[in-house]
Amino acid sequence: MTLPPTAILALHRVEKCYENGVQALSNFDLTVFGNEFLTLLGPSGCGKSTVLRLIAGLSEPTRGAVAWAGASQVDHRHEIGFVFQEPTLMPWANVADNVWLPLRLRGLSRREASRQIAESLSRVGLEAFAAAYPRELSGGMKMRVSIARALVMRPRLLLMDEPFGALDEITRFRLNDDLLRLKADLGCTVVFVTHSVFESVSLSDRVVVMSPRPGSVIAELKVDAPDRRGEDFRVSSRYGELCRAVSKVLSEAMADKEA
Amino acid sequence: MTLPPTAILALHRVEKCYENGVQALSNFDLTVFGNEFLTLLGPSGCGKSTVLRLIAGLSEPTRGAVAWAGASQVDHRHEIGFVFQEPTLMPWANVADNVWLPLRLRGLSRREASRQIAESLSRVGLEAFAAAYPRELSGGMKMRVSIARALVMRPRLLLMDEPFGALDEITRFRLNDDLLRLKADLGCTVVFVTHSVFESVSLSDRVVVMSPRPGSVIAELKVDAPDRRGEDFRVSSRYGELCRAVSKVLSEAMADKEA
Amino acid sequence: LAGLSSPAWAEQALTDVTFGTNWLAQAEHGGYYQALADGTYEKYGLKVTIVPGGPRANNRMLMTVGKLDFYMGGSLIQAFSAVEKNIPTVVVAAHFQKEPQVLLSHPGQGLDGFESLKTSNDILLSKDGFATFYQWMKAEYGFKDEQVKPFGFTPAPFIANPRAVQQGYATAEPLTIEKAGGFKPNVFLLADYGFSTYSTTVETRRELIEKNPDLVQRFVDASTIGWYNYLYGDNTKANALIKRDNPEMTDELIAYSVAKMKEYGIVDSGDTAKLGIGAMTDARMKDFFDKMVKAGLFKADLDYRRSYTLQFVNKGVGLDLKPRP
Amino acid sequence: MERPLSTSSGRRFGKRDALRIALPFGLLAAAIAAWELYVRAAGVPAYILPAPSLIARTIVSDWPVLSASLLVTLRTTLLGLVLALVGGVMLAVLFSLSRLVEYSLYPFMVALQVTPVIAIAPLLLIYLPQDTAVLACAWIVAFFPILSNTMLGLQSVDRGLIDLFALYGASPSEGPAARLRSHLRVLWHLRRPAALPAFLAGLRIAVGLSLIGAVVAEMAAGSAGAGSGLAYRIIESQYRLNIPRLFAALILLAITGIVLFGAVAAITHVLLRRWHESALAPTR
Amino acid sequence: MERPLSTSSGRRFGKRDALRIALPFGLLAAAIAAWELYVRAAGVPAYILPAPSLIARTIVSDWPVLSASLLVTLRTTLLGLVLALVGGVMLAVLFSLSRLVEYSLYPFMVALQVTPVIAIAPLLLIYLPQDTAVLACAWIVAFFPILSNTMLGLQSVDRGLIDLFALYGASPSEGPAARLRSHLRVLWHLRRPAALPAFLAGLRIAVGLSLIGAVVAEMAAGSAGAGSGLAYRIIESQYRLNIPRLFAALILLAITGIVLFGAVAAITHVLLRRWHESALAPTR
Ligand SMILES: Nc1ncnc2c1ncn2[C@@H]1O[C@H](COP(=O)(O)OP(=O)(O)OP(=O)(O)O)[C@@H](O)[C@H]1O
Ligand SMILES: Nc1ncnc2c1ncn2[C@@H]1O[C@H](COP(=O)(O)OP(=O)(O)OP(=O)(O)O)[C@@H](O)[C@H]1O
Ligand SMILES: [Mg+2]
Ligand SMILES: [Mg+2]
Repeated sequence: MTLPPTAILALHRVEKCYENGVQALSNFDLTVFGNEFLTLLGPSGCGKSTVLRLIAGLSEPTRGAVAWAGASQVDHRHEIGFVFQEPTLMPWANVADNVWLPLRLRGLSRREASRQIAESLSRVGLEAFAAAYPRELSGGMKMRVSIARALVMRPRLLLMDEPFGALDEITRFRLNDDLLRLKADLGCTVVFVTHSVFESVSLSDRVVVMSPRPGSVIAELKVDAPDRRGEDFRVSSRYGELCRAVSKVLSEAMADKEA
Repeated sequence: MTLPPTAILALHRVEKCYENGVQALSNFDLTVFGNEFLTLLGPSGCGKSTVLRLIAGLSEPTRGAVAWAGASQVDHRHEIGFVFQEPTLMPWANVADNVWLPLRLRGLSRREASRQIAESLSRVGLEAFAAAYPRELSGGMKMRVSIARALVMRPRLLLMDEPFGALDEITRFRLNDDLLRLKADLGCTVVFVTHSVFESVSLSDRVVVMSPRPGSVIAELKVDAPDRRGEDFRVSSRYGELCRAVSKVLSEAMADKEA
Repeated sequence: LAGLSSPAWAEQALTDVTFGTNWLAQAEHGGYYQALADGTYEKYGLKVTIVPGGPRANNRMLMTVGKLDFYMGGSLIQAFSAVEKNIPTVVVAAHFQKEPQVLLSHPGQGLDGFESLKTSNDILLSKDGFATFYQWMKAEYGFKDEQVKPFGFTPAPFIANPRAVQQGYATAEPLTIEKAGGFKPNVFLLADYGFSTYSTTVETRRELIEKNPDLVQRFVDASTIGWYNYLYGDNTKANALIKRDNPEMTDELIAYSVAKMKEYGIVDSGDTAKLGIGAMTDARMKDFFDKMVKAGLFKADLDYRRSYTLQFVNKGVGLDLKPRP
Repeated sequence: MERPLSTSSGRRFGKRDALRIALPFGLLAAAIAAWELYVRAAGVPAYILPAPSLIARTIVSDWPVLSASLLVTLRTTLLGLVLALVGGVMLAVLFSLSRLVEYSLYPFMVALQVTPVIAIAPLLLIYLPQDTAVLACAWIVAFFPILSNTMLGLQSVDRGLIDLFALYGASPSEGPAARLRSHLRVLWHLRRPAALPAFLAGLRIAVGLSLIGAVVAEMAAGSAGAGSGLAYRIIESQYRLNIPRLFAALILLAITGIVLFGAVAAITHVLLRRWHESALAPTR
Repeated sequence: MERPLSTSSGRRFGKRDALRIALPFGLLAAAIAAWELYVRAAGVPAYILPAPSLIARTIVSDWPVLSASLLVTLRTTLLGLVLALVGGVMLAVLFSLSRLVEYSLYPFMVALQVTPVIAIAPLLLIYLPQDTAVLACAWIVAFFPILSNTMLGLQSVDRGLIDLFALYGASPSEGPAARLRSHLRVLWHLRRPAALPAFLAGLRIAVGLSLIGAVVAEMAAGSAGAGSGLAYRIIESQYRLNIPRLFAALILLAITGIVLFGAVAAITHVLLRRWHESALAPTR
């Protein structure tokens, strides 16, 4: 399989059938291009998390293939940052140690990593809770620790599964902006799952809408807006238009399947 | 302490200090009236979940009191439905058995409860997954099971901690409508936590905005709109006005604290 | 002997009596099984149940606390200990004049004399053996603690190691070892070297002696008669009972044991010629006690005389059953 | 909205399962063959190490004696195990219901557990009838792992679920009786299934121990002679230098233990297969 | 955005802790008093059941003998425990690294566990030097709970965390060496802490068993005389009808066991206090 020149990976006619017989994906095609911000949008249970897991190599397609540009997939594993849908923190480690993990697994000592950990925690507003244990955090705070953990390693490919779902709007917007800035800084690629149509439009270069289970791509929308988006874009009429367009595709997709 | 006539419970000058010294609430005052739909809105970690736990009697205030109209709190416990922020499903039970739980604890056999279970599952669109185990579900599906479990017992007081955060917009709107209909049917009271300003306005009779930790009430907004809200309301200018007002209070609260 | 034919007992209901032995049923218990098998106990108005012991059974304590009526003592050391600990038990008869305890060694390894055993560094002893006769061997012959190795109640280590010495019973181990190891071991009967304890004694509680001396006398007499009959009469029924209680017992081993008991005079030798089987004398008791004091097992001021009574023995019971030579 | 599940029959019998069975048996066969060869080649006498073939022959030829003893031992083992199960679980439940009881009694349980049964067995005989003493020994040895692991399981319940039950399981009325009832409900519906994995791990330890307990009890307190178990056969064979039979008895014990263990493992698999990490096949 | 934590020193020593200590001791004292009273009132002779006061006097008067034996037994126990710890954990780790090894060896481990050590101790004496045989016995008894519970712990890791580690713990290069390295990393950083609670529960079982193992080993294979442990004192006392000393030795064993158990419980508390449900104080 050959990939388009700027692509970094592609899912080709992927089918994923779980052991209990549930078919999560069927005939799923997706190409991820370098340096882009791609959002997956789709009804609950349509296979978005499954797609991210396939990309990360945590799961293998029943049929079809996940192809990487250039080298083998394993090469990429350690360059992937993944914010899982659930916080998945280690209960026995405090917040700072949880964030330390990806660096620790790369051989950095706690001291060597301390600056990066502090930076990452302050990005999500949790400097004061570095010594707290996961069970002492609120739901949103746990998710923020998980985000800090994914960012601390400055990944080349960032997979985020509804990272901001449990956060208030203010924090969310702030993190949205942060994320865009970080992406520009690192020059990384982001594959993002969200349920917020607004978020998908305000963040991404491309929105991929999935059908209900078994999931497949039913629409792709390019968000043609200035690279640096801010409050301006969010109140522009173009923004409203795009949101409505995405919403429409989404509700059509679900209506289709229900019929 | 005396409560206003139609109130069912009130939190009076409540302070909550966790064992590790974190002060989650301070001087928190809140009265919940019968048959109302109350939304708590506030930054992540401000103590919203803590408030719900205090109301449910799962936690006790360090200072202050939770007062119930009429009888003692224990009397109410079994009339409360609670959708926790995390799905908290029993991993050893399948979906239907998880939903059965509240009825089972009231002595209903699986057969006696089967109609109610099926009804509740179909409300969240999971009829087909009655036999699946929690680990076989997607994040949003787990949350929907949790919602079905809270609804199945037809509670008099429904506490919901960000129930729809992990759901796509279409499902979310559908469940929003369902919830309002159910509330009208049952004549129950709802205390609802959300991060979506839109959701808070479109659902509730009253929005209470909390300050960052230690949480206290900084603003209350009455949503004066027709009882039966639908698509119409959501596109009305009054809706937009209210949303903007809530957003403003919220961002002011956070800015205040940060200063 | 006047009571022997008294009809009074026969008419009375039989008295239940339990007798705990100190090992699995074997020919060394033959006298009691004989009395049981041929009806001697019944004739004496006793319905006897023999409770076999075993490597870790605790029949001694069961007799002490009253769960058994009589107990077969192994040596006098426990009897003296009982006095020391104020335990009200008393030896009423001694059916073995010599303890069949032996030490075994490989022939032709420079271990052919008792004193030469001191040159072995692998004397396999049980913990009981170490605590008792070995203390005497140390005091009397100069054996050392360091020579002792634990004995796991199996002769295999002994057979495998030609320099080893092992404890055993004159009536069993030499045969077992000969069959398994293919050689005849040297046998040193401790009794022949001065370990002068009585063995296979009958012990009971002082309270029983005081309350029912008649019962004790009947049990001692009937058992003694059993021993005469077992050794000199037809013992096939007794052996059948032994084999019932211990299905692994073989005719060959029983025959060997009986032969050795006769050969070494375990049951019937010395004082028994005049006093009858079961005989005990104050002189023997004193001799053994003094040796134990010397070995450091007891303090010299212990009133060891309280450990036994001659009230029930030395009456020549059953002497008439012994065939004239 | 969701399409019905196409129910599949689950995992088929695959290469993995075949390996799982073939490997240990293969290795076992190899080990036995090596043992046989060594004994033959080095000419090791039977009283030091009997060859497997000789042991097998002994099992066959002595089957009447051995099987009777096996039954006796098996009876003690199973009775002891059942008692340990009931006792361990009941104590764990009692402790989980009342901290007061736990604080008061747990140290005694520990004392009971650490006191070597072989040392107290002769004493037990003084105070108890023989049958009871034997059972008490088997029980003492096996019950602690069950108690300890069940307690771990009962205490390791997810906090969220505890809250859930505190809410839904609460009784409408108050008072000690109602509180106890709601406690029991939580115990049954929540702590019981949650404790299952740890409890079963305890049971896996306990089956082996109850067998050991039965043997120790037989050695220490059992009757000799006709109605006696494998322990007696072992001692007797040892004493009589019937080493092939000793090994035969040991092998029978080991096989019994493995069968019991296998039964518990099978139960574990069936009970946890659908939900617990430790029993799930690794999915990709 | 968040205000700094006011660090508090955690829970104070409260009523609950006082109760936790007072209750068992109170009950123990009551039990001892009742025992003493019963013995005196009923005039139970010392050779049937010695009074606690007599046992205490015996411990004091026989201290030179008993303490020397205690040291010997303690040494065997601790050595056996350490070996069991190392062996059990290493095997569990090995099994968790390779299914193949697990399938092949686990049945043998089970066989080892279910074979009563008291029955094989004399055999071990034939094949091994005495010291080694004693240690082997103590080891065999104690290692299985550690193996079994550690395996349970290693296998009960949250799936989400396994995925997390599969991602971040993967080596940049491929090949068996790299795979092993990443396996080991997962083991150390993820499975080790996750298995801790179950492992510690196994250890709590194992301390008691290692003491039992040491006593059994001493009884079966230990030396008599000067350098001998408490087991020999028990047998000797039994033979010499020195029942108070027998009880004294048993009490010393029990105390040793409780102290060891307490040490493990304390370690458990320190290690799990901050995060595991089983060690957390119930908060409201
Ligand atoms: N068990 C606990 N122990 C210690 N601190 C806790 C505990 N639970 C919550 N907290 C602290 O209390 C504060 C409020 O928590 P709470 O869960 O009520 O927040 P929230 O408003 O629900 O946040 P979110 O929107 O993120 O869910 C947080 O700062 C948190 O760190
Ligand atoms: N481990 C599993 N075993 C069996 N079925 C699974 C498993 N994981 C997911 N599924 C099924 O696969 C489908 C897709 O799941 P996935 O988690 O990818 O959905 P999603 O799009 O992320 O949904 P959500 O928005 O609710 O998180 C679901 O129908 C779910 O039931
Ligand atoms: Mg998902
Ligand atoms: Mg919350």
